[in-house]
Amino acid sequence: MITIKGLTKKFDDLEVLKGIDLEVEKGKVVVVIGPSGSGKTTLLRCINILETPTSGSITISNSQLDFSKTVPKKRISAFRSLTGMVFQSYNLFPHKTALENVMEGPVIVKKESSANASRKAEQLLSKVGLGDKLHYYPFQLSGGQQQRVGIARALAMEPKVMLFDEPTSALDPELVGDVLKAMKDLASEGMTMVVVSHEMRFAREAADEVIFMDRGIIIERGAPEQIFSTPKEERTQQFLQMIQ
Amino acid sequence: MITIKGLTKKFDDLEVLKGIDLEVEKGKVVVVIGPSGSGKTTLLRCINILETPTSGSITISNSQLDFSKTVPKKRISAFRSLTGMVFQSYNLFPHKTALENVMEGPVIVKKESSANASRKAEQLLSKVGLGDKLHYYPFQLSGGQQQRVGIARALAMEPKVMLFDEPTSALDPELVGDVLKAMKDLASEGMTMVVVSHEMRFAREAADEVIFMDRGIIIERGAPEQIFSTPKEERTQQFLQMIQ
Amino acid sequence: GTNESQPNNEQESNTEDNNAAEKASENDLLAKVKDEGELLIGTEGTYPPFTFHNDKGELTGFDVEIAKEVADRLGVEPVFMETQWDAMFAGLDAKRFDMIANQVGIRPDRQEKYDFSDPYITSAAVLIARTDNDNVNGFEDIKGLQSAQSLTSNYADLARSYEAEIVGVEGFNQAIELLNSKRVDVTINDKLSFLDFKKQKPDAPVEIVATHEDAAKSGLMFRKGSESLVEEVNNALQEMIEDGTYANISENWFGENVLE
Amino acid sequence: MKTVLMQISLKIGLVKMYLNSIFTNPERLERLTNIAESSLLPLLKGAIFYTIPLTLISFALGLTLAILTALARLSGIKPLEIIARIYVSAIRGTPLLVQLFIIFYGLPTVGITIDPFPSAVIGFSLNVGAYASEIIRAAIQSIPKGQWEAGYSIGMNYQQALKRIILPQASRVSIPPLSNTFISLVKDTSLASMILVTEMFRKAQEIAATNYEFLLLYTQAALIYWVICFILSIVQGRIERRLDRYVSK
Amino acid sequence: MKTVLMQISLKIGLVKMYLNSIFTNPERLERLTNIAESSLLPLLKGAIFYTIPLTLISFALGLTLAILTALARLSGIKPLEIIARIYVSAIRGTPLLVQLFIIFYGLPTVGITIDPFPSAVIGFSLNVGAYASEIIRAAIQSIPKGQWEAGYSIGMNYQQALKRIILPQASRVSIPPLSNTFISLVKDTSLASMILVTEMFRKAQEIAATNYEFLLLYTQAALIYWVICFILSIVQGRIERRLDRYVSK
Ligand SMILES: Nc1ncnc2c1ncn2[C@@H]1O[C@H](COP(=O)(O)OP(=O)(O)OP(=O)(O)O)[C@@H](O)[C@H]1O
Ligand SMILES: Nc1ncnc2c1ncn2[C@@H]1O[C@H](COP(=O)(O)OP(=O)(O)OP(=O)(O)O)[C@@H](O)[C@H]1O
Ligand SMILES: [Mg+2]
Ligand SMILES: [Mg+2]
Repeated sequence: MITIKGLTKKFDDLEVLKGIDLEVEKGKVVVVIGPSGSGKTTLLRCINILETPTSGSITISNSQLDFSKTVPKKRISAFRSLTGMVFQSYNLFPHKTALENVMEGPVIVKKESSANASRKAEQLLSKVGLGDKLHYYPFQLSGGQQQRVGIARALAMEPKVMLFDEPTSALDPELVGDVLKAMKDLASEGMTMVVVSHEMRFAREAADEVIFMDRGIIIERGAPEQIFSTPKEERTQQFLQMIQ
Repeated sequence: MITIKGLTKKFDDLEVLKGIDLEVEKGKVVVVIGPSGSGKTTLLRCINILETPTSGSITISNSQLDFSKTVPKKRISAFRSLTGMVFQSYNLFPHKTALENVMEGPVIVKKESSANASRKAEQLLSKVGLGDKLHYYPFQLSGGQQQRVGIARALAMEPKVMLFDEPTSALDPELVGDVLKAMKDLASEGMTMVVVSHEMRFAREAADEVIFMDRGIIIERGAPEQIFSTPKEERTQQFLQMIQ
Repeated sequence: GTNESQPNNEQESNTEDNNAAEKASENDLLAKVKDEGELLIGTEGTYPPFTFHNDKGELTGFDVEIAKEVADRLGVEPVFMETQWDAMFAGLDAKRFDMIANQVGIRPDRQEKYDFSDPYITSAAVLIARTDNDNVNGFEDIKGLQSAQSLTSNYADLARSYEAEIVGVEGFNQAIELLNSKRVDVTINDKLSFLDFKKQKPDAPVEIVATHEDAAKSGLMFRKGSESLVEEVNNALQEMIEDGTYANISENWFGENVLE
Repeated sequence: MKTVLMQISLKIGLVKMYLNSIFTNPERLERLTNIAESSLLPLLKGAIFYTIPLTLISFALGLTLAILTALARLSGIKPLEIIARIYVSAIRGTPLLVQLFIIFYGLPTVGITIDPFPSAVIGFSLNVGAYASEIIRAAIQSIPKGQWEAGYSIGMNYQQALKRIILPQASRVSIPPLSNTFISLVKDTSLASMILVTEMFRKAQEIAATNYEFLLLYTQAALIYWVICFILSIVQGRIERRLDRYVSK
Repeated sequence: MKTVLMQISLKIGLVKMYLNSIFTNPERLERLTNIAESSLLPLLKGAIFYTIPLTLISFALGLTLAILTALARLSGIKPLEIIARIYVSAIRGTPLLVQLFIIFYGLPTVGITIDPFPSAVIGFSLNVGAYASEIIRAAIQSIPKGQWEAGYSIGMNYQQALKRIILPQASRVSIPPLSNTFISLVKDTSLASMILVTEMFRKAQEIAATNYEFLLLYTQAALIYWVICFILSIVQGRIERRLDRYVSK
């Protein structure tokens, strides 16, 4: 589903991604871990083209973008619609209700009829357990509820791949569960997912593969049990000790 | 060291603290846990008198404030100086360097000489491992470093009791360790501490007692092992399941 | 008690004292002027050749010299204070000035609120149009045309009497500016001001089309109740006319005697 | 200290005397009330037919211009940025009166003659455009980058994100400073009198020119301005509350 | 469409002709340069002796008043709040010109006579005080409550927290809008000519009155204002950068 080859990203002189190669098969869930500043967020943002990579290529489904050439804006838009992004800080639209947040993409970008979009948005919000909060504004929702609206908003665009950037790290401990449940449900429905998260429970229960990144490269990858219990690389060991 | 009796706090009609009785002996470390909205922050803020309790009394060392009467402003200032507060969001003064943040209280409130205060501030910052960051502004420091400046700032006023409100919950996982270490050092030096935190490691290693709060009352209290492994109350069990 | 009422009494008596002083000066402005040795004179300072600043930046002009001479004869120092037209009236009301020397036309509506000296100048009203405008040859032709006039001037009434459409302006300068920019067709204005303007800008494409036989008289203007001062000023003016000083000043600015 | 107090009590005494003299001098009082009464209608007409339309039209056009200028400043396209900067600097750096003079009396000398009312609209719009563009720029910049990115991530392009996500939020932030500009504009329209627009202040001057009660007429005009501004600030409050509905208090 | 284009090209033609006529008519050109040269010094004198001191003094006093007013608004003490509100509303709601008139020509009728320059300072200070108080109030409110609490928690009282913690941070937020007010003030000082202060704009009027080159003189004055405002905006930039040193870019 996703194939990334030789992806690099520089901010001025700072090389944040130093040649990432990654493949994710359709329906698989990949969890990315690594210390702060290692480039996890930048990797996700490059896949969503919120940052333009410096070089390398990304293929999703059958669309390929090659960043050694300049890519036209039109193609970026089309490519972006293949992925849905869920942000650490939710980034809901504060001036729109939960329902309006989810409808916004279908109505404005896909030009769906308002009635259609509303019906679909309702279904999606019910699915993430918010069927009774349709007309609440973000400020009236808890962090966990906001994050689930964020997931529904991304899903409404029917992406092929969902990207999550530390979706639960801003949440109170007892609100984390609901969001993880919504993500697990999604995984079990066969969605392809790339998740940056340090939630061990989620990685253990839902991930097909765990990737450890440090300083812009992928150090190690493997099944969750393997990485967590018998990591091969020393840096992975050190890191896991720190956070456990 | 601290004796709290029948402490209640209402916001308009909402009773957030419903009669808290609590004693903390000199040199002991108490960790407070409980679901979001249970009143943990409000309790700390009442001890620091950032909120004026509705009724009840608080005694620290030999000073007592009785909130059934109105308390004069002068006494609040004096009483507040018995406690030092460390905030979840650090609340450092962004326009002052680490050193200046720590010096501010001694110089402005205690009228200490600038030279004296600077020497002491340097010592405190070295103690929390920031001897080499004296002249950094908060924005130039990581979250963990900022929080340690916050601890030094509170210590500079030589309080009898230190209050911590989720001091590590805004931190990246690998930055948590340094802050917890600074707190453990403080505990081992015999500081009396009240800590709101869900960091099990800290509670296990440093707490003399764990208190579980829910909906404005103390449900259960006991040694850390007892609370974490064999909680008596059903609500405590449920909560511990959620966050573990 | 008694202690509290003490300052109260003091205040009242004080107010009364001042009350009396105030009344005295009100009733006898002349005494006040002589007392302080200063005559406060309001003027625009932007209305050549009557009141304006010369190359060196000094305030001068026909009205200014007349006022200076008057002050001399009263034995006091003239102090000129410059401001805009509307502020000039407000300033007189507010006792910021004792007198206004600014070519103020003597008119019944003004006399309702203010006192005037005897007239010290008579000026003809002229009809001014652009040189390229052949349709205007006399006052009769301005019916229905747009005429730029100061609303407070006698010329506005004159323009109205010939059924011109009035466009209100701040003063002479603005009227000429509007005429130049073809925003109005004509203006009826003071002959002497226009001559001065032509002297400055000889190639300006505007000219006098006709001169009106009715002439307007201007006087120095005072607050109501300044009788004693007005009387003294009138005396001074009369003296100036009799001993030839007036004629001198007039010749100097206009090359002729402009009294009548 | 004592002399200061005495002086103050003296002044208070004088104020009393003055007010007494007006209210016990029936002729003066009657004259003033008569003038005030008879001038109210012309002043209101000036406000309704000129001051208010001039304000509304200029503000609407100015706001459009301001948004375009703000976007030009933020576009990252150097020539656009520079043009926007020069425009804002020139307008903010020179007195409005001079701008009006140049438009009305200056342009005709180069062959462009514009009527008074449109001249005023042009002058005021350019002015509002410059001041408000800085406000709008700041407001747009105050919206977290994450909002743009959330818009992009659901497939929006620049225009869509701007229109649907950013401007609605920026408008909330910019209402208080914009209403400052609006209120200033209401009063600045009095300068239109200098280019022959017979708005309210001009009416006051005209009336005072016949009865010489400048202070009275100006005060009366000031009160009407105040009423207009007061109504505006109520409207401002309403709009703010409406836009605040999605923010916890 | 075509006729519009033709008209535009016609206008451009006329502008060219006019400029040509100036630059090919050596007499006219010389006259203008002469006037411009000889009037520069008086204008600069007006700026240096009146415009600039008036601006600086009024701004300093106004700012003090603004801080007090903002604190009154935020004090939670009802009577203080109401007084502050009325003051701000009355000043912002009425034209500056009228305020100056009332101070200079109105107060004497009740026995209080103030000289021109101090009158102007009072008028402008009251004005700056009202406008800037809203800016400062907003800036103070924009500082997170946690900053007050951090101050209190290390034992500060209200005054100490305000002075050491809140105002220094609020000043950063309020520099751009305050410099708006400052720049407006520079130009508003031209109104002081109405109350006998011979500031720069008055000088321009005086000079133009004798040579009838209003457009030239006003443009010249406008350029000097622009230079002053330009210098101010550079200073503003410096201060902003200084205060921004503790914020990541
Ligand atoms: N827009 C930017 N400009 C310059 N440097 C940037 C930018 N965005 C990120 N960086 C730098 O790139 C590096 C990687 O950042 P990134 O946010 O991808 O790390 P991360 O692994 O997501 O960390 P965290 O766990 O803290 O979220 C960091 O050093 C960061 O400072
Ligand atoms: N200033 C206030 N005004 C009104 N209600 C308040 C205020 N502060 C707190 N509350 C309410 O009091 C209750 C307890 O809040 P508190 O912050 O003490 O909980 P907490 O246990 O610290 O929660 P968390 O784990 O989310 O920090 C909540 O319902 C909260 O909404
Ligand atoms: Mg990240
Ligand atoms: Mg809390």
